[in-house]
Amino acid sequence: MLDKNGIAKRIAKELQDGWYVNLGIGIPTLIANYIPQGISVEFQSENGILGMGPFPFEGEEDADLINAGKQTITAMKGASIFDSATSFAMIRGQHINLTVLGAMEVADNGDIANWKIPGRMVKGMGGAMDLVASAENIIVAMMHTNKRGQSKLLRQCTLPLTGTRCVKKVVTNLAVMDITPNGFKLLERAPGVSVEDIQNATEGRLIVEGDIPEMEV
Amino acid sequence: MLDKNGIAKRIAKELQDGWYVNLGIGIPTLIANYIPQGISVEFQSENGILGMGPFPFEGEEDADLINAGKQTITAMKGASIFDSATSFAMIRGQHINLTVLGAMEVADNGDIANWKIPGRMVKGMGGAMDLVASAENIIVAMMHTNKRGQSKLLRQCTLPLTGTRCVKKVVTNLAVMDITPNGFKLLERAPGVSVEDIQNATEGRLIVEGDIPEMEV
Amino acid sequence: MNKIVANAQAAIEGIEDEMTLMLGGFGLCGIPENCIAALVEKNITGLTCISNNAGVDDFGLGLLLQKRQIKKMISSYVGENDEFERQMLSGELDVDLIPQGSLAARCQAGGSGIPAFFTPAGYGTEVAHGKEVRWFNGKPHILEMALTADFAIVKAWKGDRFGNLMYKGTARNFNPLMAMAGKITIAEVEELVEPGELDPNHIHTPGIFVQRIFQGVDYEKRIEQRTVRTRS
Amino acid sequence: MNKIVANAQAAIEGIEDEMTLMLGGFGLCGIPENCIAALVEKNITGLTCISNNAGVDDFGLGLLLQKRQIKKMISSYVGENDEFERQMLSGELDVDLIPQGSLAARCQAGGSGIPAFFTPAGYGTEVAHGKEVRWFNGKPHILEMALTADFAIVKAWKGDRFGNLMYKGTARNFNPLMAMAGKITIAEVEELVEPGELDPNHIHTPGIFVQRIFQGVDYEKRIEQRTVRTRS
Repeated sequence: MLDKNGIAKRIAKELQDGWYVNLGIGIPTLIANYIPQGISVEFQSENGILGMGPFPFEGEEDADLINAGKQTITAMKGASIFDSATSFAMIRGQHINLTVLGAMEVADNGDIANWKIPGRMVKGMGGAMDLVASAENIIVAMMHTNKRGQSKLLRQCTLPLTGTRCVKKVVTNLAVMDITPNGFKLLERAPGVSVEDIQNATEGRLIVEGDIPEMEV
Repeated sequence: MLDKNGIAKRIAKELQDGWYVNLGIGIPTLIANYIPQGISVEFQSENGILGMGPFPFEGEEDADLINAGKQTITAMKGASIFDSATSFAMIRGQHINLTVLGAMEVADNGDIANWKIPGRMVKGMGGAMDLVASAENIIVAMMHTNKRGQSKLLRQCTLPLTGTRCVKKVVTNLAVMDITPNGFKLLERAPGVSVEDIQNATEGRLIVEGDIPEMEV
Repeated sequence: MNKIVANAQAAIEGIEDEMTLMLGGFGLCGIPENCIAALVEKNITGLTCISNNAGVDDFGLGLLLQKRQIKKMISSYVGENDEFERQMLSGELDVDLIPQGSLAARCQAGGSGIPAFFTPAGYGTEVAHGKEVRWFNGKPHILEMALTADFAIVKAWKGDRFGNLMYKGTARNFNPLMAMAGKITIAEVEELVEPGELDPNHIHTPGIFVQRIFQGVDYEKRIEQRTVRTRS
Repeated sequence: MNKIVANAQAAIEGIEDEMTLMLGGFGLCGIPENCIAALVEKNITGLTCISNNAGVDDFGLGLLLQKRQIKKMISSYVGENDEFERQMLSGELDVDLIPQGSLAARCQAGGSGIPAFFTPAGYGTEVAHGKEVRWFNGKPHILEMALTADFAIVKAWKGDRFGNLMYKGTARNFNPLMAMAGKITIAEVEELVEPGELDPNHIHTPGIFVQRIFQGVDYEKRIEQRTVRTRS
């Protein structure tokens, strides 16, 4: 089974040289720590920066340089700054190669719910709806089950949707799956996790074809 | 009767301090030469500059600094440069206080035709359609009649329209007129021009109420 | 052409109860601190505020919330503060949540004379309720309407008396878009400079979009999430 | 991240007959001279060119027209050259004239994932033929569709290997908008600089919109209307 860093590490292997990547808050943010050797990617933050760098050294924080999580950041060489309309032009116009975000629920048709729990305080969707409605390549990074042990990979989302038929791949603590017309197609098992474990933790349709390799992280 | 410079001079008297003004090609361009004392206005050119200044001194022409007429220009202190989408955001968003353009025909309901003569080579509307569709304050500067002596102030335009019900005021070599729901309302006569002269040269409805003063230029 | 006013008090002249305001900023980054303080001081109420976020309890728009001056928030992400949550859950505060990219585009459209446009964001979600759906290029889109405001209040780094503005870093965010969309736009800047000091090629907001400008004082520029790395 | 290609010949690799191109520039100001020369040299034909203007007889897009490489022009103002006029009147050349502001907005929309928007420009004229009309705020508007292109070719002043671009003066015009709207965007620049030399706050086109970049040579930068005043 993977921990959060393991999930991030596995997703980092999907990165390709020259890609522009938008990482959501939570597990996705950790991916920046695991960029494969020899690969150069640029991170976009939807408040308006491309070429986001690591956190600043202590004492070098700049209130005028933050990411979409409102964290102080730095700008890499070759970074650019722009207004929020231009930022979402990049997103909506499909100029971003990969979007990784967390989710509360993912359905086996690619629907995603990650912004609202009825009856609880609703903080808003931020840029998530723009991201999922537009991105051609969306990976969801999340735990396979919620805190009550219930599957987050469903036949149909129960929470209000963030977007429809948009998720392409899901990487959890248990597995890597593609979303296909017939449901979650199991690609890899996490170390020490059996196909049966994954089947038990997946409520949506899970397609298991042939031998499922254990992932290399 | 006014010449082209006289028309420009008369329209310049409409300028108010702090206004942003877009001047079309031809007579409107001349207005920049007659800005009243004590008044400060900024000229916008729709290719992407605000704060357009006079032509450069010989030898100081910059191929990267032109106006919408493709003429070399200068930039005033406080000028700004922007892309064409932002430029037309200013126009469409009604941030420009006054637009002055030439016309082939104006109808007494404010319709304007100034871009196309069927059967002749059509050069295109450039920014004219955006300007007339959006501007709240449009003055047409033109001769009252065409080269064949026919009125250019009509009951209805005969040429393909550039925009509908948009012109607010017309200044010609003969007269100043507002466009009202009932037609051209005569406000001023050009020096030495009688009301009858204007009536004879106007095919559209002309409203003459009370004494019509001779304009001061 | 001189748009300079003395201070925030003079700048907000004419803002009245029940008006709609746009306020620039993302989180606490690039917010018009001086004008917010002046609005609190003048106790203008019943405001509809269009702003990506709603501040924190004791800073930014949170200050207006504390004094219940806001009737409605139009935002993409809120609730970083307890008072907001209390007012929202009790129904005192009306909240319209819209996708961040749609918010940005709707402000830009409002300033650009584009009354409506189609976007894929929100299709199939509750954001799409009551909105026209149309397919383009094999994909569903919804029709979103432009936003404008009685007053837009933005914060910039440098500005001149023509109203030309330059922003610094990600403090730019929504500011240039909202500057376009105010019937009257107020800009507070960290530094007022002479016309000509800002390179025309580097001006982010051309002065035509700004009606009033002043040099703000005592900027706190509070950091919401101070994240650092240690030198190794 | 290195998007540098050797020259215009390498940059236009993949442009084929019958493709749709966007070409930046206004008149002869800010046009991609090197790439136009390479397209002439390679004799690619049947092109649909989206460009505000069509050059003059012996410069700019006029060079492609001379060799009859263009099948269709989508522009706002054309006919500064005789060959264009001849081909248009004889029906050899298809010409779609659209308002300049709509052209700019349609390119920007194409690059921004906005498939269509309403604008007042052209209502009641032949530009509106066949287009949906809808009233907003008591005013009629028409629905305009986004434009995209197989390749967008832009000219900038400075650029770096990430594809970041800065334009100079009014040579900016349509270039940043078209840069957004190309499936592949080629930028030719007067000067290639090292990443970091361009201030992130002053970059006009973020590199994400650009796929190929090279330093052009022998820029003529011809002036179409040389107007001067005399020193008195």
